[in-house]
Amino acid sequence: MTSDLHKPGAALAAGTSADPWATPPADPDGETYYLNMGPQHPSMHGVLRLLLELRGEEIVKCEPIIGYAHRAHEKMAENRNYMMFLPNTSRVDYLSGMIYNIAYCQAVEKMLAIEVPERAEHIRVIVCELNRVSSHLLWFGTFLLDLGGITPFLYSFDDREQILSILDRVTGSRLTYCYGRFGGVTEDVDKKFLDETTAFLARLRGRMAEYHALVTDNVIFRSRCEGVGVIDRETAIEYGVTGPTLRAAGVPYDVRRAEPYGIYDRFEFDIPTASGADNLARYYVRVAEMEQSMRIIEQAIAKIPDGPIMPEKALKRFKPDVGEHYFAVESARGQFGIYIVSDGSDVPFRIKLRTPSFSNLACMPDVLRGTMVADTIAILGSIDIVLPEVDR
Amino acid sequence: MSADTSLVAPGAEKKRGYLALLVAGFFTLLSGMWVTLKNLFRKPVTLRYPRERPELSTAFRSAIDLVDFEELGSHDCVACMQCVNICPSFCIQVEGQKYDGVKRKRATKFLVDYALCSVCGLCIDVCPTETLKYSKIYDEVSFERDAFVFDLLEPFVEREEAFLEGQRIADAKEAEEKKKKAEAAKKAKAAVAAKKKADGGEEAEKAEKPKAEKPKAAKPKAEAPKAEAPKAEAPRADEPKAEAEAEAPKAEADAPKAEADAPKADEPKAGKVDKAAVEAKPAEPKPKAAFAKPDSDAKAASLARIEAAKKRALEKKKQAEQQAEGEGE
Amino acid sequence: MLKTLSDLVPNVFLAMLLAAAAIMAFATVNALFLVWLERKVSARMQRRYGPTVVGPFGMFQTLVDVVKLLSKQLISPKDIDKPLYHLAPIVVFVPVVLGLSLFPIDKSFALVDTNVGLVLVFAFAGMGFIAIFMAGWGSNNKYALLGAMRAVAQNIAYEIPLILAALAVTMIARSMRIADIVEAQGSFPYILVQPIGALIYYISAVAETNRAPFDIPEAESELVAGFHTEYSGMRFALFFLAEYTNMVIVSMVATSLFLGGYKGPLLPGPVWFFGKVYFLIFVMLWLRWTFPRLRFDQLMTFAWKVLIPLALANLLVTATVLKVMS
Amino acid sequence: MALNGAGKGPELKEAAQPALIKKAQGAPGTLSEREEAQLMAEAEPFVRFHLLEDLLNAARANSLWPLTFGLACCAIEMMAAGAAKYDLDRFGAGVFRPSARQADVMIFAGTISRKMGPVIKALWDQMPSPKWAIAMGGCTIDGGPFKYPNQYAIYEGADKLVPVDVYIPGCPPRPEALINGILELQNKIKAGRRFKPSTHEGPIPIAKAERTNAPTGRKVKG
Repeated sequence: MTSDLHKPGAALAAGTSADPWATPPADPDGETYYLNMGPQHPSMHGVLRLLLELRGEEIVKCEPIIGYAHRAHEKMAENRNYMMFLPNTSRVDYLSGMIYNIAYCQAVEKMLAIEVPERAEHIRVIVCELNRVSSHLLWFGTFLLDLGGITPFLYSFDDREQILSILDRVTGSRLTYCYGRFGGVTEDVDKKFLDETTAFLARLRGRMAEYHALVTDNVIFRSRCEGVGVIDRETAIEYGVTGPTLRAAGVPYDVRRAEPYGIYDRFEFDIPTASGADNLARYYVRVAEMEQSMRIIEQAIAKIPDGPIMPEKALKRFKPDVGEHYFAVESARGQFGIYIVSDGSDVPFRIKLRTPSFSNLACMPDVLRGTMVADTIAILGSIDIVLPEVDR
Repeated sequence: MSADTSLVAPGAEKKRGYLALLVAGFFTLLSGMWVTLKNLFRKPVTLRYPRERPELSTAFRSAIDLVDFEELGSHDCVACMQCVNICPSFCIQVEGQKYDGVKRKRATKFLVDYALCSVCGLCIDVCPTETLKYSKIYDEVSFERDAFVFDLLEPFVEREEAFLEGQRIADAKEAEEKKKKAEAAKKAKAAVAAKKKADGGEEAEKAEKPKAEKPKAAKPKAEAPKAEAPKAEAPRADEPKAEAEAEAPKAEADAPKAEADAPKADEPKAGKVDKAAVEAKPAEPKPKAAFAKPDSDAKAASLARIEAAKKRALEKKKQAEQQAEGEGE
Repeated sequence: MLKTLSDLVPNVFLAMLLAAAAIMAFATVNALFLVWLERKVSARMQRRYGPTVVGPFGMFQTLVDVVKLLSKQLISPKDIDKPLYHLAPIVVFVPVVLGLSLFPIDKSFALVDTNVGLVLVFAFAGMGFIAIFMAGWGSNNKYALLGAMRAVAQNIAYEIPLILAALAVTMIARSMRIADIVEAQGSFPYILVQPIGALIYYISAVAETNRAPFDIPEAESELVAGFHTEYSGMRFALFFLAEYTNMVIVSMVATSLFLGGYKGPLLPGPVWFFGKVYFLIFVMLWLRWTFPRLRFDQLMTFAWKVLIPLALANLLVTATVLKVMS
Repeated sequence: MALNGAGKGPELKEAAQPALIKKAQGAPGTLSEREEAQLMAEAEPFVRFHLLEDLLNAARANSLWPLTFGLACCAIEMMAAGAAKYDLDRFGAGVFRPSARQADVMIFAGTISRKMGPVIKALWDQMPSPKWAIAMGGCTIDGGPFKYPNQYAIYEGADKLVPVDVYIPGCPPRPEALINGILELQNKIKAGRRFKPSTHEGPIPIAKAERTNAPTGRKVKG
């Protein structure tokens, strides 16, 4: 192992050279070889590139190469005022776009100390939790797709479509929502929306039985998941892993409970954890989380008061005081933090997005070492990354 | 947790023998096959799109369009440039013009590049006359790259003359009324001011100032439902608000504060910049160039900016005071 | 009395020509039909419609696909092993098609009839993975190579239980001639005598044809397209054709060995025969669209630790019982 | 196609095309109508098998296998279009091929970053012709919401990299729009690949989609 390819960063240099497919030269001993997985690969969830050093099918080393979905979100924030950054937020993580969108609104509200009307708070909780369920449903489908099961993907998409049409009723969009505004939301919900949501929850609970028969209990699925891709407590904490991946390692950390934001402190819900820290544990945590989200939605629907959805005086153009603010929420993938530096002008000086996928992906080289190619796909699928969120 | 979603937590299962596991595993496979078999005989959920059209929700968002107000017989875009300035994607181009005898500006060009749009709805939020809405476009495609620049004024072109005519009459009428009212208000104000001066000191006067302005702005609004006969009455109700806000976007982060005092009738500065750019390159909406570009690496620059910002804030305060004094007299 | 094509057509060359034409026509039409069926069945299982536009119920969809594939550019990548790369699609296709001719589809008719029919079928089927290896090796693509290596390992592992299960049947029927085996299943099919053997055979057969959940040589989510990653146009279509023909062959073997071939009440022989074959194929589709994929090492473990011991035990029990009964 | 007249085809074709392109781009007419017609006729293949060509085009149109290739947000809508609710497979376009060698159409679904550009070019070159490209979403038309002065990270449009056949606007477009795009592409393929001057002129009204005064959910004044 004398060649320079084993120096840190060698693979990265190969990735950025003029030849997009360049890989380090083969191992002179002929023991190992390199395999480029991605950027175009059916299960790379977009455009991740993994440079794998393989011995047969066993992974000796893995180097994730990112940046293929870099869209300069954070730089864009420095080029426009606070309001104009709103549409970007839901495109950072398009699977839980609503949560990100609302989170950004909440961050700015915290900065400006704006009071949000009660009704708007409840609506926000409902749509965010619906969005979380839809994100988990999509994860469920794509994870099974990664494992080779195609039909569960279509079933979960069928359920997801229901959520999308419910959200479409109030937000007007299917995927990249721009529903939140500083101080409230754009559209009020009607009775039909609440009824549809309640009906959907009942339907999803019914479908869960099917999912369990089709997937959860399946012996092939279990054998693909059990004991595979263990991200143990220490590794997870070391790398700053959050979200279901962390909870699957037995750490009951959920921002909604640890540092309640919005009105989350008013709802009763559990934080599902598991001890296995493997693919199955992550699967279990996510499925259980869907149930908890449904519980929250039910409580919010029961409690939702009448009233305005925006403060009396709508915010149009503003200049926050000089200062720094951090605000974190629990997105579907983990802790999403927004760090705003204000220099007193109407344009943010800097917005840093702390995205969960980035940290969750960071532990991959450690976790993937010694696994098989097929496991790589399964593990990547189970931690549920969204690439534009990694690259921002 | 309800029984339906209960899961056996990983590791909680009992260890079973080799054959028992095999048989149990086999039965889990069968239960999975039963699910797919059941679904085989269910009705597909597919929306057969070209034949069946989707039902768009009431909140459906797409490219923006101009509202055709019935009582106006046309749209009500006053080319205030607020949508142009707030648009994060720079996909709106508006140009306006003042016509003789018509009090407010009128849009002469309203282009939207749907290919750039991110359907955030900020433009609709800021529109002072609420003349913007979402169109119902949802399956537009083209073989051409620039086929998505929509000309929103196109359907209104023929009606424009008639609208202007009606507006002239209405404006003349309203101007007269306003004149009368203004005189009355002036008298009342003078009386109040005299009284105040007699009563209190200068400080009281300062405090009074903003209050005095408010009813002025609110008055036409309150009157709007009363005077329904003139065609253009309703939208005009918002007029003072519109003008007040048209001022706001001018205040670019780095622009000198003095501009805030620019003549009201003119279009905002940002709009002018935009117009010039547009003329140079008509097909592509040119984003406005005056961005605040923070120097990201230097801390010193940041401090300088913060200092400058403080200075500006101070200046602004001073100016406001001066203005208040000036108007008070 | 079983008649073959050479009995009906006296001229040998004419008979060969006819047989080739019949087999080719059947293989092609069957593959077209099966792909359509698969797309339709999978669509219905997933609660959608599947192809609907081309022809009634989208029946000609696969025909259109094949015409398109025929007219596509044939790309030969750089640095390939030319002979292997070009030969592979043909090698995968020819032996598979040959295997089709060996099955009696009625009491009185089979295209070819030999007393080592079963051996021939397995021999032809075994050549398939050589072609897959050629394709994977010749493509100069690491994914293809990985797929090829997996295919070889998998085929070697699963051929053993496949043949062991078939061996038990031949022991009962005391013949390797397929027609004899079918005839020997008097009033009840061998699946009742050999339930475990039938199951082992069927599972191994699915693995032999590289169908999900054993489709690891072309595992889409792992190896892009596996051994045929670098094949385009008609060459790719030949791999496709071979895969679906292979499905038919293993189902025909299963039908003949365990389900009593053309036997059945009321309806004529060919109807029963093809009915059983297509039912078995339907189950294969059903499996594919229900299960996730096994991992490579689990697949091997399953073969060596479960199927082969079970098949051996099954063979042993069969032999003992036969000895005792005789 | 390979059916072009072997003898005189290529030279004439090359001579003819630039002039025609010029005309199509709106340069002052350099050719009379008659000359143009003549050139067009000469640029046609020497021998044409109309029926065969139509058949091939129909087959190609109805069997558009897309490449499994998602870039960003739009990829999710592309997946949704392939899923049960919209079912691209009805039009024979649901066979997502993971390998570029077996794909016919590349659906650009998402923002094309600078780093991804060369990769996309390589993928496009790996696809066997005839091949088509669909630009899905604003980002692939001209940068979409990510376009701003000094944007350093993205390619402003897929057509900077490969020739695009159909553009679908939206952020992201609904799955219906993608299906409509594929249907339009099918029409385009069926019509053959004859050279046609551009018919597009400047901004167009929204008119194509119905313009309604129906309440939009927001309060319409008056």
